Parts: sequence; structure tokens; C-alpha cells
Amino acid sequence: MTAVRTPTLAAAKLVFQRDMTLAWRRWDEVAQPLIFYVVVTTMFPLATTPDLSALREIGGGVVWVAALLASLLALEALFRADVEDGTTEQWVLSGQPLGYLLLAKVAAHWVLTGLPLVIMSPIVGTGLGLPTSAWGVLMASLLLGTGTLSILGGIGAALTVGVRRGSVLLSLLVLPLAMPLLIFGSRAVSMQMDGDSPAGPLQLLAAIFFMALSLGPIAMSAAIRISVEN
Amino acid sequence: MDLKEFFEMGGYAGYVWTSYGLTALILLWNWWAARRSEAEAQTAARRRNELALERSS
Amino acid sequence: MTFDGAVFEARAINAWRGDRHILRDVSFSVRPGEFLKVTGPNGVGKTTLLRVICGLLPAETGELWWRGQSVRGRRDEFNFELGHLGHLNSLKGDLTARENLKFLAGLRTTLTAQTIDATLDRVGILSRGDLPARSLSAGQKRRLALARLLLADAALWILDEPVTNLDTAGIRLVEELIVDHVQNGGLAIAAAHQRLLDDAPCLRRLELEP
Amino acid sequence: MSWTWFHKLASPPHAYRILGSLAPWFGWASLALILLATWWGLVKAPADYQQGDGFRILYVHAPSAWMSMFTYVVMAVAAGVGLVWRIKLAHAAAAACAPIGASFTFLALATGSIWGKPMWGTWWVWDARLTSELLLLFLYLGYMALRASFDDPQRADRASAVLALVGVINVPIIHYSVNWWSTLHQPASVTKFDKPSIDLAMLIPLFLMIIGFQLYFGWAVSRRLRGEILRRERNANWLKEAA
Repeated sequence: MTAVRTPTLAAAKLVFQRDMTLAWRRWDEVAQPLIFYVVVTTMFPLATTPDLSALREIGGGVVWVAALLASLLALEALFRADVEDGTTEQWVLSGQPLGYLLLAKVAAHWVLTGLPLVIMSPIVGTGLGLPTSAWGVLMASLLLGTGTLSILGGIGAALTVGVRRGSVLLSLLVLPLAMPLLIFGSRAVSMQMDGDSPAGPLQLLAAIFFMALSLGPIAMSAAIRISVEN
Repeated sequence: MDLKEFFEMGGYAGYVWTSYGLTALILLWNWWAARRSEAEAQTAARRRNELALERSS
Repeated sequence: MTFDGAVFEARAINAWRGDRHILRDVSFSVRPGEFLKVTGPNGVGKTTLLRVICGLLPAETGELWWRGQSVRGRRDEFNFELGHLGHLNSLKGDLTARENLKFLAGLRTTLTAQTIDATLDRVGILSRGDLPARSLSAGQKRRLALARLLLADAALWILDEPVTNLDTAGIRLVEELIVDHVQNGGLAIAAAHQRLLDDAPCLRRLELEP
Repeated sequence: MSWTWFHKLASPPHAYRILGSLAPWFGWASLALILLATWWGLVKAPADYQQGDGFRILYVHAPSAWMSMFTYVVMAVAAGVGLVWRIKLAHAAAAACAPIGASFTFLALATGSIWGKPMWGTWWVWDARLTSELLLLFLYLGYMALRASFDDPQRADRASAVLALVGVINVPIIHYSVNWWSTLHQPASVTKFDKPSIDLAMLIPLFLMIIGFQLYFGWAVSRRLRGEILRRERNANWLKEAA
């Protein structure tokens, strides 16, 4: 038997495929963050006012906060099962650059949880009085924002995978780091609604996303290596 | 400048003295906490040394 | 794959677990065709040693050498030649046996359906190939993990208690696999407290003492 | 190039001893400077023409705000050095920085809020600097919480180092985003005063205080670092003398 070493890209694709296959068999778990997202946004009209023109003022911010919390909630268990059953150990030992494998996993996770949030957001936004003209910006900003958050959360999840009470800790670690996303994202939406060009904050979101994309895998692989030690 | 005027801080006494008092408090807390942390580490190290001695004998 | 000059060496490894100095200046070398059995009572550091070799646990001091070069800085290259079977089987219960191999062993080497089937056959669970790993017995899961090890096509095997959960036939299988591997010029290091290849000519022992 | 001096310096017993003899110098110097700056700031410096004596809070607020950022950067650099070159002493330094930095951040927040009351008429204003400080406090708290959640100090060191590095890359982004955000939203309550126009007589005590705080930081880090070194040292014989 002569073995051909798997190219890194193919290996990353396998990780992605595997998570998709697993999610397909556990679709109920995948749906939970989305339901959470809708439920949280429902709370705001109930807590404040049903007046759509008043809700409009905070609509973009509410959608953004709810999306951040929902994807963070989903990130908590990102690496847990794989670390517990020893899969991550084998990834570390695969001879492949660990960062890319982890990025593939995060990408799969984003497709399963982040993307549905983005797609759902116009519907949720409508309930909060966001006009159709703001849909595009809302979705674009969430697309970039949830992507970045998945990477940031991936780092946090990798750090907290082996510790007690990891879920609260994860929020404490990741939410402060995610504040710029929230600021730029929700401002982009309200600027669009005010008739200003949202290009500035969107570009900043994109810049942050690409920075996270390039540096995130390094941090994630360092964190996972620490987590598999015991 | 007389002392009373000084303590009144031009009507801002409450704010100014609270700030400085708080600063003193934080600096003192740091002082105390740093000493305590060092002392704790020393005690722990001594205990570990004793244990190691017991084990080797 | 050529195993010429594939000597593995550990030089003066020192490792700690919490406050305990577990490995004290452990040195040894393994050559192609040799099977090193690490023995010693529980808690003596067998697993620690194997994890240090895999780089899953940092050593305080000491160095690992592979093919005449220090492993430091060339981890990924070394890892590619290293096959690891730990306490955990690294299986996903929701995936079938075939999928488990495809998604995990496939990360290292490009697999075809035939190689997967041949390997499943070799470890005696071909008929279970399309069952979810969840529904396999403990021994069958261990066999599936062995299949993953075989597919890795590594020069150096690191086996931590490889015969756990295996019946007599399973133990014989592990012995055969190890002998095959070292006879083809491979190297194997295993921690075991059961009998394992105790009379084989390729066997060398490393006794860890508390 | 010879690195022996460095390794010698970074070796735990050496560092432990050197820090022990450095600490009192830092301590007394900082005490003297802080007292001098306090006197200068409270008595000698003239009152601000708009804010009167209220501006004197600046002398504790600004240095603590400065120290909160400075300490975070020092912590992240130490963590990075520890992670890359596997130097325990650097990890120990990062561990020593965190509580000190957090306390300075808290102080900056508290004094800023107290200062805000006469300035803006409310205890809290979402202005850029206070908001940044608040987020920095969250970063410190997260760092310390992560560190505390590991039993093994080595793992705690490296995990928190990763976080500190991610954090320090984020700090400028947070800072920038918060500034940008606050220019878009005018604070609800209008500032009662302009920024204090600082003249030199007002500046001197500020510099004295900053240097005093830096020295104080040096003292506190030395003290804590000694403890952290002892915690990380496992068997060495020198512990007998040290303890």
C-alpha cells in the first residue's frame, strides 16, 4: 500500500463535509439557535412598545444583539464533542496544519447557524419595523458580522472547551471582543435608514472579518493544542 | 490659602476627596493584595518542599 | 514509504503532571523492526510518555529525535509519520464505520473505497461497515480504531493500551498487526499491562519505575 | 551574540532575588512621587478657570486610565513572549499584571464617573473614553476568569496568553469603534464645560503622578511576580532558601 498524503484543502473539505453530515443527522440541534434568535427579538416589542415607528429606532440594534447572542449560544459546544471523543487529538496528529482544519469546522458551523440567522433577519427585522430598503444592509452587515463572530467565538470555544462552566465564561471572553462588530453593524443599518451611505461601517466590518480570517486560525490552533493536553 | 478653603475645594469637595480617597484605597488594596499573594506563594512553596523531603526520605 | 534510518529516539525526557515529577530522564531509542513495550504499574507515566512523544503534552526538558533530526520545529512532518491509538477511539457515534474512516483517516492519506473495505476486512468488521459506530460493541469500536491506525500508513505506531476491550481473537489480531508492521520495517511503541507479544523476537521492554 | 546574560536573568532564582531587591526602590520612589504629585495637584496647581477645583480629579483619573492601557499592553507582550519562547517568567509576569491592571481600570472608571457628575450633571455618560475603559475592564475580567478556571498553572498560562494576544489586537479596534460611535451620537446631556485648557503649571503634577503610578506598577508587579515565580517552580532547591 502506497499512501498519498491528502492535500490540505481536501482535508479541510473532509472536516467540513463531516460536520455537515453530522448536522444532517442532528438537525434539531441546528435549529435551536435560530429559534432562540426569533424568540429573543419577540421579547423587545413586548418589553417596550408595539409601536413599529418607535421600534424602528432600535430595530437594527435589537436584531444585531439577538444575532450575536444566538450565534454565541451555538458556539459553546463547538469543539466539546470532538475533544471529548478524541477526534481533535487525531486532528492535531494528522500532520495537517491544524488551523485550516479548525477553520473548516468553524465554516461548517457558520453555514449551519450563522447563515440561517442572516437569512431570517429580514423577517425578524420586519417585525421590528425595519423598512425593506434596509434589508440589504442588514443582511450584508450580519453576513460579515456573524462570520467574524464565528471565528472569535471559535477561539473562545477552543479556550474554554475543557473548563468548568465554560458557557458563561465563553460569553465573558467573546462579547467584549465582539463590541466593534455590534457598533459597526447596527450603525450601518441605522445609517441606511437615515438615508446616509452605510459603506464606511460595512467596509470596516469587512476589514475586521478578513483580519479575523487570517489571524483566527493561528489562535484557534494554539488554543486547541492547549485544550487537548491533559 | 487657609485650610478650610483647601478642604472645600471650591465646592467640589465631595467629588475631589472621594476620587483621591478611592485612589488611595485602590493603591492600598494593591499593596495589601500583592504582599498577601507573595506570602501565600511562599507558604505553599514551603509546604511543597516539606512534602518533597518526606517523599524522598 | 521507506523506513531506512527511521530511528526514533527520546533523550532525557522530564515531564510533570501537576505537582508530580512523573518522567525523570527517560531515554530510549527504537529502530525499524522493533516493538517497544512500555510497562510499569498504574500511574507511573506510561500514558504521559506516549502523549509527550505525540506532542500532546509538553515535556519540561528533553528532546525527541526522528530520522536523525530533532522533532522540534518539524512537528507536522513527524506527526504525518506517526500513527496514534489512544485511550479514546476517536469515533463519531452518528457516523457509520466507513464514514468514520473516510473523515478521520482521510485527513492523512487519500483513501479509496477499496482500501477502506480491505482494512475493515483486515480488522474483521467488514460486515459492520455501514452501521453507525454507536451500535458497535466496545471491541468492534476498538477494531475500527485499529483500522484507522492501519490506514494512516505511519512508520511509527504509538499505542496506548491497544488491547483494551478486545477478546482473545482481538488480542491476537493486534499482535499480528504489530508483527506485520515491524516486519515491514515499521516501529511500534505500546503501553500495556496485559500480555502482548511477550515472546516475540522483535520485543524490547522499557520498564518505568515510580 | 551571547544570550547567557538573558537566560541567567530569566532564571527563576535570579529573577526572584533581583525582584526582591528592586521592589523597595520602586516602592519608596513611587510613594515619594505620588505624595509630591498629590500635594502639587491639590495645593500648588492653579484651579481651572471653568471647572474650578473639580478638575483636580484629572490627576488621579488620567494616570489610572493611562496605566490601565499600559498594563494591558505589558501583559499581552509578556504573554506573547511566554507563548512563543516558552519562558515561564514571562507568563508569570503576565499573571502578575492582570489584577493590577484591572484595579487601575476600575479606578479610572470610578474617578471618571465621579468627575462626570459635576461636569455633565450625571454619574454616567456614554462617552468614548469611559466606554472604552468599561470594555477594557471586561477584557481584564475575562482574562482573569479564564486563568482562574484552569487547575494547571501551565495550561492557564498558555490559554490566557492566547486570549491576551487576541485582546490586544482588539483593543485598538474597540477604541476606534467606540470613538466613532460616540461622535455619531451626541451625549444626551450637553457638556457643561470645554475641555480644560491645560497650562504647564497644571501639567507638571500630572506627569509626576504618571511617573509615580508607573513606579508603583513596578513595585506591585515585582511583588506579585515573586509570588508567581514561586507558584510555578516545582522542585528547585533554591526554594528552601527563598521560602
